[in-house]
Amino acid sequence: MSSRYELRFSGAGGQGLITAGIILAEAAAIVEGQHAVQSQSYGPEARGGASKSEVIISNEPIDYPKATSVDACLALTQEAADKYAIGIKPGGMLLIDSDFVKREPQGDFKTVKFPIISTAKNEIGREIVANVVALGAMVALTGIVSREAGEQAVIARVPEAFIELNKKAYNTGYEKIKSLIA
Amino acid sequence: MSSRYELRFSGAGGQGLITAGIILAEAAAIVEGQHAVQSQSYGPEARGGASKSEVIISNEPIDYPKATSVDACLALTQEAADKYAIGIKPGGMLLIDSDFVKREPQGDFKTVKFPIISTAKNEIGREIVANVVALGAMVALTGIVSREAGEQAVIARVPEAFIELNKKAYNTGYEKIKSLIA
Amino acid sequence: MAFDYEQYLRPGKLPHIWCPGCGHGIVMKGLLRAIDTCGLEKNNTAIVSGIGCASRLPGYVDFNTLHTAHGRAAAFATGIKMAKPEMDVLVVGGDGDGVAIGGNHFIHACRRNIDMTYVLLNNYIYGMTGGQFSPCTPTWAKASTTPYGNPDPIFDVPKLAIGAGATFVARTTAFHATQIDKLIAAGLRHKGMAVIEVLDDCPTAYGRRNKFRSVVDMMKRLKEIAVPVKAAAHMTPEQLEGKVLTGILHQEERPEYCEQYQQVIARAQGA
Amino acid sequence: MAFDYEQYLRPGKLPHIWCPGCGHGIVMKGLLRAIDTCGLEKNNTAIVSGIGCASRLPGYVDFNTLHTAHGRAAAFATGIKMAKPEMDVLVVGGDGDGVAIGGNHFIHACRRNIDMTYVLLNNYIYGMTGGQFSPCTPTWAKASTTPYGNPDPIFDVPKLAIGAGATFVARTTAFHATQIDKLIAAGLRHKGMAVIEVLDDCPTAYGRRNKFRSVVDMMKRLKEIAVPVKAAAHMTPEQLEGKVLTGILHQEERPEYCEQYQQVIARAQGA
Amino acid sequence: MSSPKVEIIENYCKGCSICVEFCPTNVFKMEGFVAKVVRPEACTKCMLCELRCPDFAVKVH
Amino acid sequence: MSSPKVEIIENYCKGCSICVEFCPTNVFKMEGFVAKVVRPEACTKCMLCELRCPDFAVKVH
Amino acid sequence: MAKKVALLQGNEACAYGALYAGCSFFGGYPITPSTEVAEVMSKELPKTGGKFIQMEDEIAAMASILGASLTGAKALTASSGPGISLKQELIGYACIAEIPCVIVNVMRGGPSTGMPTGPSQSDVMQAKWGTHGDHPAIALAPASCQEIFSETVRAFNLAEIYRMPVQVLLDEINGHMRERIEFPEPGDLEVVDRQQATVSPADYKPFDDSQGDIPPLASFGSEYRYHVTGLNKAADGFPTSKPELVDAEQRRQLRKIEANRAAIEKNEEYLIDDAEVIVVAYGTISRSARYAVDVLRKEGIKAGLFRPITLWPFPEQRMAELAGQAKAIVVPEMNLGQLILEVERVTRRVCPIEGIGRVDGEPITPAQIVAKVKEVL
Amino acid sequence: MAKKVALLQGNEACAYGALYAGCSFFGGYPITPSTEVAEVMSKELPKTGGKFIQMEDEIAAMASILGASLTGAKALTASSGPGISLKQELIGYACIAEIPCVIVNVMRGGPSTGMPTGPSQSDVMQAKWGTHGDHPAIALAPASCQEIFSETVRAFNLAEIYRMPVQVLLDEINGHMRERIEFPEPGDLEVVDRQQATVSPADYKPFDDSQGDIPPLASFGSEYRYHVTGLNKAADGFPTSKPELVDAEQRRQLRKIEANRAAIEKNEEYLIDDAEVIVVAYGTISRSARYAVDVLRKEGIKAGLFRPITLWPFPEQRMAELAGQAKAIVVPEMNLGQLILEVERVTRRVCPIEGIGRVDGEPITPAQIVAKVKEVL
Ligand SMILES: Cc1ncc(C[n+]2csc(CCOP(=O)(O)OP(=O)(O)O)c2C)c(N)n1
Ligand SMILES: Cc1ncc(C[n+]2csc(CCOP(=O)(O)OP(=O)(O)O)c2C)c(N)n1
Ligand code: SF4
Ligand code: SF4
Ligand code: SF4
Ligand code: SF4
Ligand code: SF4
Ligand code: SF4
Ligand SMILES: [Mg+2]
Ligand SMILES: [Mg+2]
Repeated sequence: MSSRYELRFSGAGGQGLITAGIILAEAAAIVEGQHAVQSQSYGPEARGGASKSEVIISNEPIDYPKATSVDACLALTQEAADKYAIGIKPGGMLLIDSDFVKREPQGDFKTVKFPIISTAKNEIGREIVANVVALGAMVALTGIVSREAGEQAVIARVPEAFIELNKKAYNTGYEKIKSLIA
Repeated sequence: MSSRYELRFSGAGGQGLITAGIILAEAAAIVEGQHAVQSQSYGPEARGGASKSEVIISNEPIDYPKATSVDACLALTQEAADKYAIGIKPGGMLLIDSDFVKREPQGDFKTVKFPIISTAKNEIGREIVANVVALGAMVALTGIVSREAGEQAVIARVPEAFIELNKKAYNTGYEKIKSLIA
Repeated sequence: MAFDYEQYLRPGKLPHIWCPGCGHGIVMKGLLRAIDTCGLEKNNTAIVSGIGCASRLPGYVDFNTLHTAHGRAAAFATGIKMAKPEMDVLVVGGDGDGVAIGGNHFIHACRRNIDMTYVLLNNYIYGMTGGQFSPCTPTWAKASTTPYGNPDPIFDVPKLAIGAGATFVARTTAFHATQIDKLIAAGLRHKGMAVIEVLDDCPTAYGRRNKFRSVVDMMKRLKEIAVPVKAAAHMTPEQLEGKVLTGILHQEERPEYCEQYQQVIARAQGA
Repeated sequence: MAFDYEQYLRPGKLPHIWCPGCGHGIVMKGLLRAIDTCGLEKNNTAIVSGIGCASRLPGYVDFNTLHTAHGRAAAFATGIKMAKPEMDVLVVGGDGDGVAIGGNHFIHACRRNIDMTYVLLNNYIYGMTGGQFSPCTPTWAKASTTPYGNPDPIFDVPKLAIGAGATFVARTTAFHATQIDKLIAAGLRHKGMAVIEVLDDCPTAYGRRNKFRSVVDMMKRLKEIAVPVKAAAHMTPEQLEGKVLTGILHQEERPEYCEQYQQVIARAQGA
Repeated sequence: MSSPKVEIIENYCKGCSICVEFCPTNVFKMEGFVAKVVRPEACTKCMLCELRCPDFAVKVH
Repeated sequence: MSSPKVEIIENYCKGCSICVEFCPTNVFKMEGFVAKVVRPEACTKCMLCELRCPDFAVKVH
Repeated sequence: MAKKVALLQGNEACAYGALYAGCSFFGGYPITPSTEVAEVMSKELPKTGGKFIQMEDEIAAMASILGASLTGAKALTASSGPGISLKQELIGYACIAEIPCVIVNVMRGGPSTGMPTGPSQSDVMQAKWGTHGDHPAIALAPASCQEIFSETVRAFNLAEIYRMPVQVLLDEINGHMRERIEFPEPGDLEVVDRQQATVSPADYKPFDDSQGDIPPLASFGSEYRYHVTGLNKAADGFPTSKPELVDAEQRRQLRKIEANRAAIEKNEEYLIDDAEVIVVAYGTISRSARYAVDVLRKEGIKAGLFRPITLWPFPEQRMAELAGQAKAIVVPEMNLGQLILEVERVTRRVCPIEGIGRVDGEPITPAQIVAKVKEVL
Repeated sequence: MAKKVALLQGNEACAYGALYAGCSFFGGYPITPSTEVAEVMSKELPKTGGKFIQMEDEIAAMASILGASLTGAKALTASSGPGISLKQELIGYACIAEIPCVIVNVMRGGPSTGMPTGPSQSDVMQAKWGTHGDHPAIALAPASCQEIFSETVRAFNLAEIYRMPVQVLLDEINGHMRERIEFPEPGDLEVVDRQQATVSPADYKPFDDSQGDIPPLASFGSEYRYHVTGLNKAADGFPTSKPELVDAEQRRQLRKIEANRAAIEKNEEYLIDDAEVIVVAYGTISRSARYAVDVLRKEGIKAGLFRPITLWPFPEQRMAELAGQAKAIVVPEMNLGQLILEVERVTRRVCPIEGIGRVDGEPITPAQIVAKVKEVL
């Protein structure tokens, strides 16, 4: 079968995880010419609650567009971790925001902890780019797209004025994780 | 099979033929306790044009509620005669208003001519009761309900103030035909 | 001197289906005279209706004519006008069609101030279906579904149109035949949503049930109740009791909808 | 001194689903205070809504509550009121629900003058579906379906209600919290159709797109544009430019619909 | 001005009587189900009959 | 009149700042995502915060 | 005979049936050929304090009867094709919110305005599939005026028992034709009233399925207070999108029908035992079919009539059995082939199945059916 | 690669497909999960002088596109269950008046408001039977974003060719998911424009079937003037109730589909040749099915996928053929059994047919299909 690789970004509504998923899918599909599908689930209510965005990347056309067994998962909140870490495949990876996910999900996967939100706030200066920090981190963790492809996709998405900010966020996330897992 | 007997009242919209059909059906079904179905067709347009009302009378429940081969037909206008005399069964009867139906339909049936409208106008004094004159005439012609049953049904239908007028119309129609066919 | 209606009528369609004395024929004639006055071109004119006796009007007249579903005429017409703003678009229809089932499309067309002329033939009854009461049937009048008299208050159609934002609102009656074409012509010339209510009569489904002895009696009533706006200014509330105002009841200038949309296009094209 | 909202709230339903700063919560509180003021009984009160953020209100409050389909609240409510006239019936809902898709039911409820209180939460946007423009979105404002600005003129809801025949029409804003309950209470006491428009804010789907920096900014705007009717009487048209009138805008006495129908019943029973 | 010619197209006329009743100079009369021109000479050419006939049945020249 | 008690139910508060901005005597302050009572003694019991909080999160006793 | 008799139109019989069943609310909007139902209701209801309201359109009419039904009233509306199409969204609402009501559709030619005064049976599939989403459907197709009366009563019973909308399908012919009706005395026909809640108001949940698939529906304005929504909801009536709750609710709603087919389905069989050709017909056209069967039998042809009175749920088991015995099946319908699709499906077409479609505004005649039967044999 | 690529949501791809097809008018009313179609159209249409209008409700939206289409515009609307139910009357109008237009239904859970953000395929039967009266239906169910683009183009082509409304059925999943799209260049995909009238304006009849079943439709505002009605009508567009004319018209309308099945039907077959179990799936769920087929094949089970892209007309002949070869058929649908009924009918159930229904707001997973296939074998 194909090289199907499944990623999940989870957290709370409004944390920009859908955008993170889209950028990753664009990096894969547009920059790198792979196949990619991005999808999301709405919580039970229109607003609030746990939210997730999934990206499937493959060298072949992708059939089932939702995750079946997740290769790598990001969780920014406890609720998201509780709800969405289930589904990580044996040997998969989980990246959690160490400030917000205190009860670490247990399972046959590798968990990487890193204070994503506070990094965005304190090192980049804008909490709003936490999703891009997370994106950089996930790219570093998984290597599913190249660092450059990810950066290019970030640049293509954000308004001119915010390019530098976002590049910094992306690269910070990327490097922090690289050094963590090195 | 049953004693199914089919009558058709035809003319122009507004001539009260539906009412005539209803009264006949009531005479059969309510006064005499036979089975009866009355139905009507609307012309192509909501108003105007040829109109017909059909009554099926039987001693048994009636299946098909429309005429299949008409035992007796009334036509007050040329258009109605042209359109609806077709369908009279061999040996059936056709009653036409001799003032209005100049081209007599041809067929294997007996045609009775009688100036119904002018009788209503001139002998009863109100053209509006032509339908009741016609009803009396059809009862006399067919004998499908008794003279009394028909009269009773007429009385039951019309407002108090018009009972005498309508009785007169009914009986005039009845007697004229009786003497005609005697 | 006789007006040549034939030039605008589809050949072979007369006599029309309307009953003897039905006011709709009178309004149709006024409409054609107004179209003639304003010099509308046949090819460039669309006349849209819903369902009802009044809505049969488009079938007789030689334009682009569209007989839609009950109540939806204004919405179809909006599609035509938006897609081809250079066309002249008229809507005709009954009271039931226009302000019962069609009420929402009617008020939104008024709100948008889209350049259409809506001629509402108000015979205060559902004629086509045999005389059920409409939102314009007088309170306590008889209709086939109000055997004990109609408990419903009526819509004052011009008031509703004004409340919804129409920028030209006028009223007359079928008796006032010379006013019909004048008001419709004024509506056609007005840029924006023009509503012209014409009170007319349905002798068949309304008149008989409500003890009018004849069409002529009904016409006389129309004559009596009509008060021109100007005359009304000098009348007391008592004198105006039971009367309806006729003439142009409201007119204002507001941006027209298709023109507003031209601005959207200009913005989208970076102008 | 704190008002005891809990007595009217269904247990365990808070926090509600509305976004931070959404005006609907403020209006809900006013509604409950008004119900309390008027002494409505829970069992005897029905609160009906359509679909939209505003229409989620009934789910929180402990009455007979009915969350219907988009736009249809007034029609469902009419059925309830006619079937059981002794009940107190309220309708709540958004601008889209009330005067876009629900416009026809809205105007006909006004026409009938049926004894209901309609609280219209006008945040001038379709909040629930993510910010498409509504018939109340200001012209040239931004919405998700007007990327170049909104070409549509707006409904003036009170004017529409008056045009349609409502006998009590009032307006206030979410900023004027103390007025909300007073006006709703006045509407509840009024016999007939009462419409109370409350301008409130949708920071999520309207505010951001239209460059409001915060909920507070939006609230400040509400404060600024509101002019009480009495004050307006002394203001020039220039001064009134961009303002909205608040308070009771219209009140009149007309027979109430269910009472009219009681007469039908009396006639039918030969009284 | 030539003397007016008032005409009724009989198979359009539905006999509503409007022309008959509202002609100021009583030019028409009902005969059976249709209106007839009975006093053409009285016509003042006010045109009201033509305007008000719902059935395109009156023509005044 | 007892001295006013102003209370915020934190898990109802959604942090809209309305109470903070419109309290005439600046009783509240935002802390993170929720409002906090910081100057209860300044409260004049005008009740506006309670009336305007969209989330049933302020109580003034 | 002691019973009151009258010559009534089918539409009138329908209205009187509704009154017999205890209907106290009618919300409508006029449309040919259904209007007589409204006209009778407008006259009769206020006599006993019931309510008749003519709404601004068919959507409002549907909404009004649902509102009324929630107060405990048995509620009726009547319309025809265009109006029924407009009601579709709220028919779905009645399904999901489980609000009893009866909808009469006097079918005319369609689509759209079609032939307002022409008879038709072309809304049969719409009666099952007209609204979006999965939902239960009950639709009855009586044939005679007497049966229109009694099936309207049954429609109310089914609506109240299964807490859902029930459609009565008439057509321009049997809606408008007049037949002798014997008015049943009170008690002659079963009249089922709404099941009352027995739990305490505090414990009441409007969709509590713990006691069975059809929870009792309390009335607005009683001491029971609850919430109703058109969203998927939990037992307490409040919205949910919890997969397991949504799934349970959706399946329960279809089960209301599936598990009770025996109680709901009704059909008539005429000369079926030894029939080689089975004519499957319903409503008005079943009368042509019965006539045709008599004619055929006279000629020695073993024809029989299978007449579903309940079109939905379709009596599929019995139909399948009958197909097993028949050499051919003929399905005359005043449409271009609707119920025949269901006949084909449930019978696996074990024998030839031929339709007779007619959409020209005229009824299918006995002669047409006779001819077709001879053709298939 | 020279082609423009983008990551687009299915709804966005649908809008761009419409634009590619030459759509110049959109009339809509917002509803989740379809709104992105409107949003893209509101942005893109005015750039080229096209018109976007948000109407007061879905009925008006449908009316507006029909009005626009009569002026010659290719016209689109998009909605979801509740809105589609509201449009039913005018969908019938489009059928009878033979006005081309495209209606996108991004399906969500139903009935009624149901689950606005939950995916569903439960409007499949409604797409055929939702409006009253006999009428033709075309409904397409693309699976991927690229196919949504191209099938939307095809929907416009079919609408213009057959002069009728065409529905495109998406669902919350493929409407909202994002995939890589290659934008076809002009000419890459066939775009069919409306057939122009060739007779002189005086001779033009809008429903003149003398040259074939699909008469050319002239535009309002050209030199052709004509009449359109929702009543049954004669060739000249004026109402008629002459039985023979009505009959001819009604049958012609269905014939437009029946006689052109080959040109309209489209389906995909995957590993079908030697398949013992055939999974019949469409839209989003066909992707689960394809995945499942791969898994099953890996395990040595001979599974294949039959994917109707045209749901209506249903590719019944091919389906029947395939049933002949299969040991079993599995039909997974995000509903409680809709298209399966058609599969049952057309195959005569010559082999066991099992459905997988899911209505809890979650998609049917490949694992569910795998399990079911193993169960039926
Ligand atoms: C959706 C729908 N509902 C109802 C009808 C039935 N219907 C046809 S015309 C009409 C009323 C016509 O009244 P009005 O619009 O006042 O016109 P009039 O006949 O009085 O001129 C009605 C209710 C219909 N055709 N379609
Ligand atoms: C028939 C139908 N059409 C459209 C929708 C989608 N819809 C849900 S809420 C809504 C608009 C809500 O706006 P508004 O009524 O102003 O309430 P708000 O959310 O702003 O409070 C729409 C269009 C629907 N649910 N049903
Ligand atoms: S029924 Fe009334 S409205 Fe219709 S044509 Fe006759 S008179 Fe005119
Ligand atoms: S989207 Fe707008 S209206 Fe809806 S809850 Fe949020 S702020 Fe309120
Ligand atoms: S007004 Fe016209 S239709 Fe009426 S009587 Fe005179 S000529 Fe005839
Ligand atoms: S033109 Fe005037 S005067 Fe002459 S016939 Fe007509 S109504 Fe009479
Ligand atoms: S009651 Fe008034 S003064 Fe006290 S905290 Fe609230 S807003 Fe401030
Ligand atoms: S107003 Fe209420 S929700 Fe807003 S910040 Fe204050 S306490 Fe929190
Ligand atoms: Mg009318
Ligand atoms: Mg809103």
